[in-house]
Amino acid sequence: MVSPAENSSATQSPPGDIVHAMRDDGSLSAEHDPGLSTQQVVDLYRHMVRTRIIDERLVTLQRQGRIGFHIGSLGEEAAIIGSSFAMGEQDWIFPCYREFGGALMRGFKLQSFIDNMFGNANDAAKGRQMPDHYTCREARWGSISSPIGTQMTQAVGFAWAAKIQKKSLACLVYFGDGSTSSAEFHNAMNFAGVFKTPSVFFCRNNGWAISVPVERQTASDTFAEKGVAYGVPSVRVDGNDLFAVIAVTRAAVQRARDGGGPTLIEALTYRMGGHSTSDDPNRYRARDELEPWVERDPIERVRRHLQAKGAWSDDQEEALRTEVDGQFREAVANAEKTPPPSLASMFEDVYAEQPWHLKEQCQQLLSGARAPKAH
Amino acid sequence: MVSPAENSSATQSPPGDIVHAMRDDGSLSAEHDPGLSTQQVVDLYRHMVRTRIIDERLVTLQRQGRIGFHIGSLGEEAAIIGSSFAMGEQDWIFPCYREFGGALMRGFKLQSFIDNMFGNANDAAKGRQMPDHYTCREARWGSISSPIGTQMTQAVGFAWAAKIQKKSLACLVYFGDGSTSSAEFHNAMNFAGVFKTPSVFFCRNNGWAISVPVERQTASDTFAEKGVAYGVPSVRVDGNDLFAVIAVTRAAVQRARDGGGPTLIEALTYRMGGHSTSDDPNRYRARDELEPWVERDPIERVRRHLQAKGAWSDDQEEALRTEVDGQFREAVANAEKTPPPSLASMFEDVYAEQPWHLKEQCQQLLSGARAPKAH
Amino acid sequence: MTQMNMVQAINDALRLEMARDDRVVVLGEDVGKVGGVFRVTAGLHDEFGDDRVIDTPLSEGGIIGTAVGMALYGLVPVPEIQFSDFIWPAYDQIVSELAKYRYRSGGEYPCNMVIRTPVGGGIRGGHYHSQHPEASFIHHAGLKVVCPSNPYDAKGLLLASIRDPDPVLFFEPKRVYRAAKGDVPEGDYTVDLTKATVSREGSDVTVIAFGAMLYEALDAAVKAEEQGVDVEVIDLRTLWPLDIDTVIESVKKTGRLVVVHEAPKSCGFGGEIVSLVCEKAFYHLEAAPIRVTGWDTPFPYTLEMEYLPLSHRILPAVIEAAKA
Amino acid sequence: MTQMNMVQAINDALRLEMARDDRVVVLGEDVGKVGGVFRVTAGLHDEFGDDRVIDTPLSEGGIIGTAVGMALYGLVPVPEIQFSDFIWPAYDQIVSELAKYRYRSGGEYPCNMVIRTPVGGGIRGGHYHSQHPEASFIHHAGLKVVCPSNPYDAKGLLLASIRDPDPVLFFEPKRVYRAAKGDVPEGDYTVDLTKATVSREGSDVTVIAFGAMLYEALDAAVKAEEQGVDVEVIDLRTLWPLDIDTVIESVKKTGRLVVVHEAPKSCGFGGEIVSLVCEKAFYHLEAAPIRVTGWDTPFPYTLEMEYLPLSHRILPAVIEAAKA
Ligand SMILES: Cc1ncc(C[n+]2csc(CCOP(=O)(O)OP(=O)(O)O)c2C)c(N)n1
Ligand SMILES: Cc1ncc(C[n+]2csc(CCOP(=O)(O)OP(=O)(O)O)c2C)c(N)n1
Ligand SMILES: [Mg+2]
Ligand SMILES: [Mg+2]
Repeated sequence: MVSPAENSSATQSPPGDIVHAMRDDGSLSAEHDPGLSTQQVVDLYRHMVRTRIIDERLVTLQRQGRIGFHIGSLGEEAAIIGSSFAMGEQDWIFPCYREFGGALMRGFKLQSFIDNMFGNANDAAKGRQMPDHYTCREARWGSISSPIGTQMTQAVGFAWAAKIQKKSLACLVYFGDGSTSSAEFHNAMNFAGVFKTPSVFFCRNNGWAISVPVERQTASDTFAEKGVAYGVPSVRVDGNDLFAVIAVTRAAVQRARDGGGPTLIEALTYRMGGHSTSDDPNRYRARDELEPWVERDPIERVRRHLQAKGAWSDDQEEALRTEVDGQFREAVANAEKTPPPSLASMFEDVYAEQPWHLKEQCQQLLSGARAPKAH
Repeated sequence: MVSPAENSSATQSPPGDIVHAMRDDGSLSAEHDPGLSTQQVVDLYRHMVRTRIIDERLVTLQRQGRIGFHIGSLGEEAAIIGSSFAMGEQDWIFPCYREFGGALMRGFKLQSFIDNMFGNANDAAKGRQMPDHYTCREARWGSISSPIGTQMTQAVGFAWAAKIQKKSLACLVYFGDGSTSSAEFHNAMNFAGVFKTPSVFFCRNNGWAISVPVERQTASDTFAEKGVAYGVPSVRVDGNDLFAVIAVTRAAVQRARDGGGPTLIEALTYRMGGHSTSDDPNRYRARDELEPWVERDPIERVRRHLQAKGAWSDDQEEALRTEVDGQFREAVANAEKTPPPSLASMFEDVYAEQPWHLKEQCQQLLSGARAPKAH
Repeated sequence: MTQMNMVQAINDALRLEMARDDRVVVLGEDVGKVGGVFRVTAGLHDEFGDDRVIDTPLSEGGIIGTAVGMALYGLVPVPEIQFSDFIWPAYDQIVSELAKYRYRSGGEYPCNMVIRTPVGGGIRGGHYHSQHPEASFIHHAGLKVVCPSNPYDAKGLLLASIRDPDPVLFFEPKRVYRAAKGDVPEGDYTVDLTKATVSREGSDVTVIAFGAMLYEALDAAVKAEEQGVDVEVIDLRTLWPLDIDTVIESVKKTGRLVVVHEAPKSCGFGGEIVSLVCEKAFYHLEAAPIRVTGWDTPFPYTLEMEYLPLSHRILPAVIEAAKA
Repeated sequence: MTQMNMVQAINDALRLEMARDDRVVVLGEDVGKVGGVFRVTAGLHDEFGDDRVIDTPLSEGGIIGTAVGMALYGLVPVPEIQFSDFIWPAYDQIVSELAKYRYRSGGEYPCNMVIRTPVGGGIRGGHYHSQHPEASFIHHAGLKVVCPSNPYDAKGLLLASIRDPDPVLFFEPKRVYRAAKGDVPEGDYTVDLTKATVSREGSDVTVIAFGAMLYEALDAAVKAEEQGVDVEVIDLRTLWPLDIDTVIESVKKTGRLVVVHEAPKSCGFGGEIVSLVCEKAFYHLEAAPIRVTGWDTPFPYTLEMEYLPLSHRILPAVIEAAKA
């Protein structure tokens, strides 16, 4: 596992080393400064905070038994918000399962997200999948599934299709350190390398795959160097450094759009919470492992940066929290008063047209003991 | 694809370069000389020639319609015989499908091999698999299956089991360049790296996977460098150089037995024939691509070496051919007069004990129209 | 009309549809320059180029996974799996992803694609070049499964499959790739994916078959006729969703059912057909339904003709059903 | 005797057998230090160490592929697949390799191993944490499939499975992991892998169930009794090879059959049972056999209790069968 010590503040780094943009004092090094306006940084900061607040609230809802499950992004906000931000409107993102913050930034409605968390009749996925397994094509954001890694190979196919059709876009795919062990990583990287697809592989190396630490995942020194096996250039970046993440992702996107092929980005970060609401990390990792990462909290670092510039006040922070809380409460209230999907909806979308056997089965359910009296 | 030009005669080579032991004049460089006795070299030469003769005869049998299929090793004899030779008696080999020559050297009986080619009642695989899909546990040699790559992951598990049981052995697995694209390669290499299994990955890079050339298989510069992704050291060797193959395989075996973990060997060679008897390579590759490889024929090179030493004569060559021809003819004659497996044998070995449904099905077949009158 | 075999008819359908619709791409192992190990894609690489007829690395998971991504983009990929026995490394992408995409995304992400793959025994392929894997796909909701028995249907069903908005597994019975010949119209036509066909009418026993075994069923029917049994043979063409009406209508007429397939019996497609008939026409059945199938063993090499449910095994089943 | 739930009983079996036989190794994702996401392997890592209770990289294909290699060596691996929904990346190793090894090598290479994996719905798992995949394994010859319904059977069947020379898929119904409690003997005992058990005797209708649905079948039986229908409930325990004798004996007695399983209906295990009963007891059937199963859709989230074949769906089927 990479400790924050290794993930240190050097800003000039030979290839293979870790790219940083922020210094400890919150200032930026010229080399990797993505050149954002202050307003952009404020917006990004707001997205990161919003992500964290929503995460916290969803955990609470789960503890209260109001939703069934949540899988959060605590500590990984810079990696997620920064990389999603680097993607243009025409670009696509194939998510893993921790990146709702990026989706919201790209236009996914909070209400739709919360409807998914409750699996109600307004959920675009029609209550068919677990919480956090939402869908929002509109935001050029893939549909989420649980099997680890499958989105990587699909993202490569998607990028490849764009290339075949001579459309200029980049397609970014999110995955964790554990996911690099899956067959999908191998297939995706290999096809991307051979066919030079406009792909960005964004590995959130957060140190853990549930209870399994990275040294049980691979014997390679870094995840980035796995690119060698596929002829795919790679870069390691401080994943808790919003600016560095944006810089390296932008470079990869540009290369992809320009026909330069895929890039593998390893973002060094840390899963500060449990794997999901079903997990208790104290069973398998020492509490003090967390501490150094708390000091490098990706949100705190941007706040320090903004405050040093005088661009963010405690009042603004307070107002932001109130605003997000209000939006969240409203979305939850709406979601909770929305009914579950209809029984009949269970039999839709299996095929484009419903075949006879599903019509029959639907009829069977609708005439059964638990069907609503009038339907 | 690697041309023989790149695969040249340099003998001193930095890591990543190609290991050679033989010079063009047939003499050996000190650095990679495995130090064989002349008698050993003669024996190895005999095995290589034997392999080639049997290959030729099997192709003929297939053309005559007497067997259904053959997949040969023309041009890859040094890679196969050299690496199998480097394995000790306690070591194990998990074959791909082109390495019968190695099996015969390790004690697999020619008669058993030919019985397998005919799928008759004496075939240890009981006529259940295609030709070349034999089994010979006795020779510490795995059972052959068609799905590409599956043997790699199994070989790693086998080696790992030995390590868990604190038995000192190495386990070598054969596979082709195309097979490195399979999920199995990824799984096998990754588990071997993480658990430091006593494994030797022997990649026969013969330039082709049926009609697909290596540059369509990977964008990496070499297959050897794929080891980086798994923390597995690797080496490239002239696969048409018997001595170099033995030297690098021995080093890998020694490392494995000593607890040093796995090694990936990329042996540069060339598939001089079609993929199998079902394939016509002239459909997809230029005839003149073959020529430079004919000059570096692995058997010719050892013969030159032996002749330079005065250790091999044309008479010996003639006698060897006669001997192998005779053995082959006899084995074929025996195989052809051996009946096919019994109908009842089809229902054996599905489970250790035959369950009721297979007893019933066997009975059904035995009482059917095509069963022999008396059974 | 031209005389074609199955290989030519499928090739013709691919060429036609690729010319008509530039979203259609073919990918797989050896499908490009060499035109496929069975030559089904011969000539397409020359005609449509490297971007649309693509030799891939050796990874079925990679082929299907990237094809799914292409379909999400809006292309219509037609990947080939060289032998259906090698489809399992792609199984997760097929059953967890491809089959469920439309459903799990509430319709946002349909996947229009066709997986072509040769199936079945009788070509001396042993364990790994002979299997007939329909049951393992029918069980997972969201997939359509097609298996033509002749060149006319092969072309028409393939064109219909490519145009169908749902993912289709297109199983090509390789034993009759060249043996099955027939008149095939030039140009465009489709065969309805929801309709089975009655290959031979009869009144005593219904035999359900598909792919290469259709010919065995027809052969058994001819021999049964000599014994005074009048057999109706149904060629399913599309295995799933099943054309239940054609099946039930026939069984209601004959009262007797024999189902034939090459795959092993246990948890095979035959069990599904028998059970559906029991559900919908139990009181019309005058005899126990019979399955004539591959045995519950791996597919053998030398004895493959004893493994397959050939005419000599179908015939006694038909007679037994008729006489019960 | 101690009161245990399923998780404890399975844990007990593993501990016992690992102590008795040092060839037994446990491997999988999160099985070590944390003791499995369902805590089934809790404590084993402490007791048997890193060499025998192994946290692996995240790759089901790697887990099963290496486990097959271990079995070839002579170890007895007991890999865990975290959820059976994630078994598909290992499907090729299971159906092409593990299932066929003994056969294809003429007996030279048997594979003694047990794949443990939680199955089934009702825990709010949606598509990918709820499936019940027996049919996709039964269809491939060479595998045994076990699914206990209670702690006593779980321990005894797991011990029998580990000692069985053939590969076994051991399906653990996670909905009743903790809910099913019962007396479990300390120490060693096995439950015969060839025998189903009659969980409730009855004379009017035979209901066949297993795993978590057994309790739904029993509940329906109680309610049917109130309507004057006397239901016999069979708990299969070992799904394959099926204990055909117990099934047929019961159907011959009742003349009526209802099969219950969570998996989708089409090409599910229910079709096999119905077809076998038709084969062996057709003329004893007084009513059409009925399947009560999961629907032919992916497994849903919010409506999972409407997807599962619960008591309220079994009961009308039982009554229908009885009244026919
Ligand atoms: C094929 C498959 N196997 C197992 C799981 C169970 N599982 C869910 S998340 C996870 C760990 C993933 O770790 P990583 O890729 O590092 O992502 P992270 O959760 O750290 O973001 C596992 C094992 C799964 N979802 N899919
Ligand atoms: C999973 C799988 N996919 C496809 C095939 C068909 N096939 C057999 S050999 C082969 C090419 C293998 O190439 P390579 O690994 O380079 O080995 P070589 O034949 O050159 O020795 C292919 C595609 C197969 N046997 N298994
Ligand atoms: Mg992680
Ligand atoms: Mg090759």
